[in-house]
Amino acid sequence: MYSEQVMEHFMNPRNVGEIENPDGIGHVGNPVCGDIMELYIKVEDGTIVDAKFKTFGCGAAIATSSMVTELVKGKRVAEALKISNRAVAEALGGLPPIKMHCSVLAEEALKSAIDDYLNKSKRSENERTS
Amino acid sequence: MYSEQVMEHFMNPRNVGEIENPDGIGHVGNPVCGDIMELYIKVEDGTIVDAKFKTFGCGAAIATSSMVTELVKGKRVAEALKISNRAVAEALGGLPPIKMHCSVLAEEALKSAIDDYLNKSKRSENERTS
Amino acid sequence: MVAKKRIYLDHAATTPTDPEVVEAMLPYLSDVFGNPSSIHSFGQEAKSAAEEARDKIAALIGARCEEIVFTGGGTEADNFAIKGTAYANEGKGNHIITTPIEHHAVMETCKFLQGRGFEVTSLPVDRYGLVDPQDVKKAITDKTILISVMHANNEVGTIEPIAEIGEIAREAGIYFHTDAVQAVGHIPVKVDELGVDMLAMSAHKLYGPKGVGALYIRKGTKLISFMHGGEQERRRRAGTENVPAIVGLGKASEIAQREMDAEAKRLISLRDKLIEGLMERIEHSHLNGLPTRRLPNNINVSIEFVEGESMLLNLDLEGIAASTGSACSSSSLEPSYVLLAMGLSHELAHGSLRFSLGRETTEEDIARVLEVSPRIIAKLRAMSPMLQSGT
Amino acid sequence: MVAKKRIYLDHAATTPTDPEVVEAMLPYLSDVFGNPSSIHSFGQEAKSAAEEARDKIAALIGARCEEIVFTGGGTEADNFAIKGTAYANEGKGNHIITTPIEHHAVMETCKFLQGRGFEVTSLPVDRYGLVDPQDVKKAITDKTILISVMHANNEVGTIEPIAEIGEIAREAGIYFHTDAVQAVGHIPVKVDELGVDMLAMSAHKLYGPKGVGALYIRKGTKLISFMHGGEQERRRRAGTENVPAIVGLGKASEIAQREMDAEAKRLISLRDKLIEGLMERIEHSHLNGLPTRRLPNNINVSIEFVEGESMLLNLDLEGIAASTGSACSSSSLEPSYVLLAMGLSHELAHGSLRFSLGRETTEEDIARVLEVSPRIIAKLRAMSPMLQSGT
Ligand SMILES: Cc1ncc(COP(=O)(O)O)c(C=O)c1O
Ligand SMILES: Cc1ncc(COP(=O)(O)O)c(C=O)c1O
Repeated sequence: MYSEQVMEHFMNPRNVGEIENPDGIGHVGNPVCGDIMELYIKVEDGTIVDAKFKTFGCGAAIATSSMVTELVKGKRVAEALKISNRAVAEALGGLPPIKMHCSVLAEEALKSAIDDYLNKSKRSENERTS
Repeated sequence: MYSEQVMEHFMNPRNVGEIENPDGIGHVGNPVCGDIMELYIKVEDGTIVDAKFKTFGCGAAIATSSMVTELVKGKRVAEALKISNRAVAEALGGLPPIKMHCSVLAEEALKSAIDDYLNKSKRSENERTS
Repeated sequence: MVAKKRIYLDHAATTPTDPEVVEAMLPYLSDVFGNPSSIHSFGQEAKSAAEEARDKIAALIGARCEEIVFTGGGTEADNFAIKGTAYANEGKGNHIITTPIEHHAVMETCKFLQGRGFEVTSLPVDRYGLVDPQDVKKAITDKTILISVMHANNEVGTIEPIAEIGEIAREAGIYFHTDAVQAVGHIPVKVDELGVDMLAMSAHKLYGPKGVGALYIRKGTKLISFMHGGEQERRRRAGTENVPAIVGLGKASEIAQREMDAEAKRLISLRDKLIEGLMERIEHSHLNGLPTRRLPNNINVSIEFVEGESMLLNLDLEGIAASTGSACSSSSLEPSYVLLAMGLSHELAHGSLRFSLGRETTEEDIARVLEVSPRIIAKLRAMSPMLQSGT
Repeated sequence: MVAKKRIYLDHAATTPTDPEVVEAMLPYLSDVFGNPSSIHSFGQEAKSAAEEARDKIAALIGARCEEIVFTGGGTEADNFAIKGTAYANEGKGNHIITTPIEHHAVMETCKFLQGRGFEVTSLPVDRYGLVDPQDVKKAITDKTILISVMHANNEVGTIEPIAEIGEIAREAGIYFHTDAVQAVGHIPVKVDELGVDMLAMSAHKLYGPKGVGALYIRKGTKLISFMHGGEQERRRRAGTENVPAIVGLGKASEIAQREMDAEAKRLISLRDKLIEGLMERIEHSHLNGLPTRRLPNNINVSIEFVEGESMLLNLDLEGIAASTGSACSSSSLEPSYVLLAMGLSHELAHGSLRFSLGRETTEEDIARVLEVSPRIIAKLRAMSPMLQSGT
């Protein structure tokens, strides 16, 4: 059903866990659809220096979470925003059609974490300038 | 499908053929239903001394023809009239339900031959008495 | 009884499963027995096997694998195609065009729909059982939603002008289904050349197992499920996949593709020998169906003055298995509706005999039929009231 | 990967075909391959074999052999029963009573009819998945023509009060169908004790082959054919009989009748060990379905904070095959509608795990599941955002 890469990331997920005092948190999904992802990022000088996740979901949900955290680490925030769900799926050697929504969820989790980071930094900028 | 007795009579039918100058002929069935029987009887002093048949039809049609000619030989005409289709079927060890109509046909062929004989003898009686 | 070699000449009724096919099926009964819907390895192994089989079947008929849906046999494939398109296209119309020589699976399905608001036109056929494509064209109305014409007739072997009808259907924008149960694996059948939207096949007619068939459904064809339930076969046919049988159908398709041409040539030669031999040796006998545009393995003759079942039984006692009309109809009392539709008299319909040859059939088998048949027929004719002495 | 003994605990999805059954089937693939409708010896031999099988199946469920109709599986038997009675009794009414925990084969068939003029009442079930016979009684209207309640649920194993519902149906003079696909061969099923008019079964759930099932139809029940075509099965089900599979179903029934009692006892002991072990070893785990009035081989638990598929995949990598909800629904994204109907939250439905034991299951297998599962669950819980650290 799943590619080797999916299974590898599923069995040995990278970056599991939470980041203390993260710069951004993304929280997407809900128990109704059966997938919940939490994605944490640490940003320094506009570069994502660390990313971690916690996921409740199927094999593809876990593998895409793992892959997306790998893909963003070391990327500039602006670049990271361009990571599409297809890119995540492709990096995993493809996903069964019925599981493509997991890659969408991973993309959304990332976007949501970055949004959170951008909002926070805007706020602190505002605080500083005011 | 058929009992051993049916197969035996089918393979070795008794009394096949015609009787020259028969005392009665029965002709029943038609090509539409797929069975045609001709039954010939020879009667002496009210006793059926010979019976022969010709049949176009399935295995059961041939076997019941053969059996009915066997059953009537040596019987008084009045007795022969009492031979039912069930008796023919039973004498053959039974027939598949779908083939019971063949035994009916055999009974009808016999009745028809006896009718023919009775009509003829009435006529000749009439001729004699008139 | 003396042990004779039994000669099976009823391949149109069913074929023995090829030993290679049995071999291919066995692992899927006991070892790789998983349910293809299961995500664990037992299930996924079974699933791959079924998908591999699907590829082989698609290759045989020139289809794409997503266009093949497995069924429980030819009858189900026909029911699915006809009821499925009828119900899905009710909005467009309620008229179905078919023929009077279809297998029961098509005919009874159409009758069922006829009782439920659909109108069915049954086209004429000529004395060879041939449908005229122009008759199809003329029968089309603005309510027509489906044309169903069989590829090759199971009783008389006549091959219908499917490609011509396909063109007419395509022009008119009407779905076209063909029951190719007797054709697939025996003569070349390519869905695009034929221009069909749906095509039914059954494994046990091509040395595959019983209880499995397939419906080819051209991409884009609008039809609803016949078997409702689980989401198997991309939601088109519910029910746990019969993996061993599907694998068997795949293997049978592969073998057929490999051997069809040579085998057809061999069978045509045997077929024509048997036809000529019977015509020569038996007076008052007639070939039914087209002489050449017929299935390579089909011989159907009518023997005057004798009835079919009594010939069959005698042949059976000689170890020769044949048929009179369709195997299905031989338990009924009606003579073959196919032969009647072709204009034969009831007598000739009742006196029909079908020999259908197969892979195991040899020259010796044909010789034996030619030796035995005249004797049997003479014996039965001697009993027949329809033949006046001396005829 | 290291070769481990693979442990199959998904017998509710499908069972391996018993070697004795395979043995019984083999001769009917290649040697006795005739079409039972043929009158020659090849056909008649096949026919006797099928009739012998019919006797065995009838014996298993306490029916008369004429009341058994072979089908292509459980799904077809359900479609046949429901559509067949619906269409045949339209004159009387258009109301069908069923439950929200039926297998797709029943549920989707009812939905199809709902779209075609029938009304369907779906009864409530309690948190164990039990139907209350009084609810059936209350749902009956003067338009009710059919009640369909499954015998034992395929996901949670709960055994329904069929005999009680049968009495209510009989009193009301309404046909009663039960999908006994998961029950037959596993627990005693006798049609007269249950008071059912129709009962569906499927061979591959009782160590028989895939692609064959049967519908019990009580004498006198008014229903029309589902599969239209030839005159097989006394004109009730068209299509060439799948003789090898039918013989397999017969043999499987014979074995089940012989071994059911002892096997059920053995499985109940293993089942309860596994349930207790899981409850003990895994915090925040819950048994789904009735604790005792459940199938001898069914264990269904919900594990909080983790999702089913990820547990399945991990178990599979350890060589253990299980399921989360019905095998059919595991390819969809919806959580089990059965568990939702029982009132479980989406989270618990997504976190369900079914182990279904079988003849090959040993004490060691259970021990291994109990050893492996807590480890897997702990690993997944460590990843779960639903479990706050320290919970
Ligand atoms: C032309 C044709 N269509 C359909 C069928 C039905 O196929 P099956 O017996 O596999 O259901 C047959 C054979 O019985 C056939 O010859
Ligand atoms: C309760 C129930 N009904 C019906 C079916 C359908 O049976 P089959 O897969 O043989 O069509 C199944 C199994 O899939 C089942 O568990």
